[in-house]
Amino acid sequence: MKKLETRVMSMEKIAQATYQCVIHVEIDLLQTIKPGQFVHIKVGEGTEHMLRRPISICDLDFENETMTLIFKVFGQGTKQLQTLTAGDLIDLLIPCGNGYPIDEIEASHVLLIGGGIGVPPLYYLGKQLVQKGIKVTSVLGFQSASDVFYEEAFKTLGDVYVATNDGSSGTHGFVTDVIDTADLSGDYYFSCGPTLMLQAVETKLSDTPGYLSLEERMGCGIGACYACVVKTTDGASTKKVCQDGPVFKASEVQL
Amino acid sequence: MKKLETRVMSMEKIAQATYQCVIHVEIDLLQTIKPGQFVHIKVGEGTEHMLRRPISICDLDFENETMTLIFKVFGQGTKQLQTLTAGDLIDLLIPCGNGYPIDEIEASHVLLIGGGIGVPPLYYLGKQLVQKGIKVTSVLGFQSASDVFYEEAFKTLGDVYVATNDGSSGTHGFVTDVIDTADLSGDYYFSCGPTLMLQAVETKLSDTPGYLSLEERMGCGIGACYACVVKTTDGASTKKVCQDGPVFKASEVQL
Amino acid sequence: MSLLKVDLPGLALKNPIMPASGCFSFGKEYSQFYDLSKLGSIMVKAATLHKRLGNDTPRVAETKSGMLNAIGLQNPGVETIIDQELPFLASFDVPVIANVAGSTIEEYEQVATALRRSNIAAIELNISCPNVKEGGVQFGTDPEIAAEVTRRVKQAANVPVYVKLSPNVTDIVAIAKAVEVAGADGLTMINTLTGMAIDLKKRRPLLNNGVGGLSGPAIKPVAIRMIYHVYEAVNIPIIGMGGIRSAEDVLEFLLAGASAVAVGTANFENPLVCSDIIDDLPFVLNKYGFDSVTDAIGKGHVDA
Amino acid sequence: MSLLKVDLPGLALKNPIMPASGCFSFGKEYSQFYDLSKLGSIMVKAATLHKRLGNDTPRVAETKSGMLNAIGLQNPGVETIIDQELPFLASFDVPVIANVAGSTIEEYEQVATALRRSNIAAIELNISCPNVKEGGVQFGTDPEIAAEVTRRVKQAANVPVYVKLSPNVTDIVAIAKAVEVAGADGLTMINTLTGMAIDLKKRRPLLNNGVGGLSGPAIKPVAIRMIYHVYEAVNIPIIGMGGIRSAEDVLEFLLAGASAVAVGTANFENPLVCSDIIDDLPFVLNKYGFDSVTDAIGKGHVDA
Ligand SMILES: Cc1cc2nc3c(=O)[nH]c(=O)nc-3n(C[C@H](O)[C@H](O)[C@H](O)COP(=O)(O)OP(=O)(O)OC[C@H]3O[C@@H](n4cnc5c(N)ncnc54)[C@H](O)[C@@H]3O)c2cc1C
Ligand SMILES: Cc1cc2nc3c(=O)[nH]c(=O)nc-3n(C[C@H](O)[C@H](O)[C@H](O)COP(=O)(O)OP(=O)(O)OC[C@H]3O[C@@H](n4cnc5c(N)ncnc54)[C@H](O)[C@@H]3O)c2cc1C
Ligand SMILES: Cc1cc2nc3c(=O)[nH]c(=O)nc-3n(C[C@H](O)[C@H](O)[C@H](O)COP(=O)(O)O)c2cc1C
Ligand SMILES: Cc1cc2nc3c(=O)[nH]c(=O)nc-3n(C[C@H](O)[C@H](O)[C@H](O)COP(=O)(O)O)c2cc1C
Ligand code: FES
Ligand code: FES
Repeated sequence: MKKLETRVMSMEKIAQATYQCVIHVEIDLLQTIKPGQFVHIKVGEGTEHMLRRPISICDLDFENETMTLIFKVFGQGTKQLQTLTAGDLIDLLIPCGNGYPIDEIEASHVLLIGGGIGVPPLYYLGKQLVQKGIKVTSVLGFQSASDVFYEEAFKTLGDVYVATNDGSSGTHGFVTDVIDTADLSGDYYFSCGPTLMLQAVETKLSDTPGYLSLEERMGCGIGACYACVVKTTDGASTKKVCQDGPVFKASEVQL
Repeated sequence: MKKLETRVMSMEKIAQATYQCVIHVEIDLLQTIKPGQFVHIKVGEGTEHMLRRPISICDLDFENETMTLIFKVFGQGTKQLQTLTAGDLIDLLIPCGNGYPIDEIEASHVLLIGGGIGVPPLYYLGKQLVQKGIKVTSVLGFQSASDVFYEEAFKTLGDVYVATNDGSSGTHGFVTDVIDTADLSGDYYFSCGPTLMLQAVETKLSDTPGYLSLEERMGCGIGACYACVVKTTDGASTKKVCQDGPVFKASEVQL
Repeated sequence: MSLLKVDLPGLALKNPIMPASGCFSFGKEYSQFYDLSKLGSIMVKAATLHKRLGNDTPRVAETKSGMLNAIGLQNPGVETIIDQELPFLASFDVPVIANVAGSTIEEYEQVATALRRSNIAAIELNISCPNVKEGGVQFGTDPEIAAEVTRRVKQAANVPVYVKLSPNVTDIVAIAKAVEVAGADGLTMINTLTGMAIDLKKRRPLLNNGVGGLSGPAIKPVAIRMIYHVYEAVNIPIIGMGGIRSAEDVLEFLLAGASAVAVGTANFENPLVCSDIIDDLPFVLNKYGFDSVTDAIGKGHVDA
Repeated sequence: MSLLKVDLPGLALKNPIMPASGCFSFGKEYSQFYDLSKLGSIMVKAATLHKRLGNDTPRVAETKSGMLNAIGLQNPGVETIIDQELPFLASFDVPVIANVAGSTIEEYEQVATALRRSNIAAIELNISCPNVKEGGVQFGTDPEIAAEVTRRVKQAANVPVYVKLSPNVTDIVAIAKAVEVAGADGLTMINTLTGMAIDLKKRRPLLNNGVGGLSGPAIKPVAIRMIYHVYEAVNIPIIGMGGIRSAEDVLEFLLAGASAVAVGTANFENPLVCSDIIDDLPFVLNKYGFDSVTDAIGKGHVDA
């Protein structure tokens, strides 16, 4: 991991309050990044925001030496990040966390299950899986049609099912409703999204081995402050989301 | 006085760490401004800097509807102001303070005595005096040749004497040395600069009626917080630099 | 907007927003920016018995997301305030809260007595000003002395008395309870935290007075914590303050247990801040699902 | 650079910069960013007798120019720390300061005793952690109890003991003097201010623990004030902390009376901050006319 000051190449609105930010990253560094890892971003230059913001890595482009992030404007930090434009400097810790263990699994068909801002990290993961010859089916959940993004991008990887809470696009309901109605299954699943969604997914797919990407409020982002812990299944110890995660085996942690 | 969000037209370095900033101000407002008044500027958008920065109005351009400020990068606030460029928004309280009482004085020859960042407010004052047919002689003090600015501009108003502490430009020494060596005198003097300089000027020109523009650390900038007081000569009461000043009759206040 | 109304002892507030004492003088300067009748109330600058010139300058310093001040209670004395400052405010439809300060218990009493002939709606008893050497702060750090001042001022005053608490104490709940028992009609909190900045060039404290009071967004978490705990311990209303600069901040104070709030330092950043907050507050209440200001008070407590 | 050297009890520091306890774990993570041998010292995370899992999450919240934390002393227990964490640090040329915490005086003693078999250079006695319900903070707010813990830990320890003071007190000078008399070799100050933030959507305190410790630039003026006053009252050295993020900040602490400083929250903003400050400090000392770190200590006092 390193602290990197680099340039924003573009900032584009791709859905309601949702922005795609492309950032220049040199090839040597890009090559060390695994799907599921995140960057920890400094907001502004002064002291107002002392904590960085964790954002998942959504895609890498080795040819153009760029990295893509997708984030939703949620509070003051993401609001300020959104004002960055091409040419502006951005200060990152990169790469953070462990990522999905794609080299360790044996699978022929994998389900990607993402909710809202949990969708972005699944995209680069899906690309890598497809490259390994693994079939990918994506289930993407959003609040509403205006929140949907990257549906077309995921279609280049395999089948895509969209669910919206209000039914304005795709299936009316949650990602778990899609799994039911479309009767989806795979050898493995990878999921990222709000805790309630992850719990529902874990319950629904309790027979399938899976990996979850968790969110927790962070301090350091590198494993030094113990802010971002999650209890292990036995309750006897904790793991750090920023360092041991954000990706965990579903059976490993308490949600 | 009003709170104004307006646009920066240009930001230009004119001497060592010294910047000239031209700002759009509508004609109606420009017409209410008197020489010696200042603006109180918000630094950045967030909470890091809760106090505004007072900067004197250096010049007005009625035709182009602009106001010119000149400031030195001193600490964090002015450092950040300096990063503004054409098109950026700037948030001002305008106009603040009382200004020089040019309509109340009877004079045929006036000395303008400025030191460092005390020079800017004297420029628009000088222009106004000249317009009233009053002869103006300017004495401008700086640290060093690299700090000198607006020497040519003041020459359009009348005679100009420059003093530098290290002798790298003009007279070697202080503005008071120039007054001695050039044997300058006038019916009135107007002075703005560091307190030590003002004291020396007041002592040297004790027989000439004069007006001083003072600096004090400010909170509100509008007379409501009592941060910026200066004692009256009798020591029995105080005046507020932001509201009763920044310009005071030399005999009125204790330096 | 009736959803903003709050009724407190002596104060029928049309909304819960008021400028904090010392940050708004006696209102005249801010009346250039908006109609003061818009405000819920106005907490005017501290009054002592006699005129005070205050501390030498510098009196303020900026700190990160905050500021230090050591004005030193400069004011023209209570009689002059009544005769020359308060009449201006009488022309607005807004209840005035007078801030009473002193170096001795007697002085507090005398100021409160003098104010009987004014048209103020309430007294804010400032037992917590950290910038006056002779007295002031001790009154706010000892529960018994705080109670005694409260009792005496209650007797002298003809309007409700709100006691302003100092945050520079180990146990603010003990002080709050003591002044409640002594008859306080309400509490205002918090005053400034004692702080200092050092001038690296001059090699001495930046403020001439040495220490000063820290205010602004930097101290908001301390204010919220103290209000939260005091709310659970007393039955009198709290007017909250410390770092407020937005309607969201106001809601946070209401949830912590404040019934109304005061805005201090943020007036310097934005002279229109109180007016802006009053405009925004209905929308923010609505956004977070509250029907009214009173509906939100204390709702951040886990058992609320 | 010999101009940065400072000698303190048990600590021959090559420079006065060290990470603050709890913000640097046991160093491993930050060793990815720079060579830890560069540091003056390292204050490692709090150790209790047995393993602790700490509080439930959320454990941190951002505030203006600061943050709140309620980690709750999560640590693997002193024995595991000695066996599994400290050996890594032994490979660097840097003295280690262990942070000792506990819920009872006995626990403090036991942790200090256990540490006799480690190679630490000093103990930081954490009587001021605000995030543990059973104990912790009371030890830091009563001068007599603070003195008693200090005495007992001094007896148990085989290295110098620095007592970490809580800022959440009415009179920090009284506590400082009490622990000095009880045998403290030095002081470290300040720990965090107790604060709270409320989640407007969830209508409850944002941190699961309710209150948390406020740190970062927001609290610097409070730290400077307390160090300034304590420096005038005691004869043992002070390691200062609270909001430091630049070499200028360090100089301000030195002028206030600190002999060395620790950097906490700023490590999260910039993991290289300690290294950057060490690089900058000689230039800043020079800019303000100081020959060395020791030349600057206490020089902000008006009579210095
Ligand atoms: C490993 C990880 C990966 C993430 N990836 C993405 C992503 O790809 N796209 C995206 O839009 N969002 C992502 N998030 C969530 C994102 O970090 C938060 O939405 C963001 O930090 C909110 O910051 P703010 O300043 O807008 O909100 P504020 O509420 O102003 O933030 C205040 C503080 O709370 C923290 N915080 C608030 N919400 C969250 C949250 N949900 N998770 C963690 N910290 C939070 C902030 O980091 C900050 O410290 C990720 C979170 C984690 C932990
Ligand atoms: C009426 C008036 C007119 C002024 N006009 C000019 C001008 O035309 N050009 C110019 O370059 N400077 C001018 N100054 C000085 C200018 O305001 C300060 O240099 C500036 O505020 C420093 O801010 P900073 O953030 O860079 O410094 P910092 O030291 O970071 O500022 C910290 C705080 O101290 C205050 N402060 C620091 N130095 C001064 C000072 N000398 N006077 C008042 N407050 C100070 C700041 O306003 C701020 O609140 C004027 C000051 C006053 C009072
Ligand atoms: C410049 C200044 C002057 C103040 N004067 C007084 C005062 O006279 N009486 C008083 O009770 N509080 C005084 N205060 C404290 C404020 O009323 C308020 O309690 C404190 O600043 C916290 O609120 P804030 O963070 O919104 O400023 C003063 C504060 C400032 C900044
Ligand atoms: C996340 C976090 C964890 C902390 N843990 C400890 C701790 O275990 N022991 C301790 O004595 N202080 C602890 N502190 C307090 C710091 O050591 C320091 O005293 C305080 O944060 C002020 O310094 P700062 O403003 O530079 O952060 C912790 C602070 C933070 C932010
Ligand atoms: S954020 Fe610090 S340990 Fe994870
Ligand atoms: S700055 Fe507030 S009265 Fe002058």
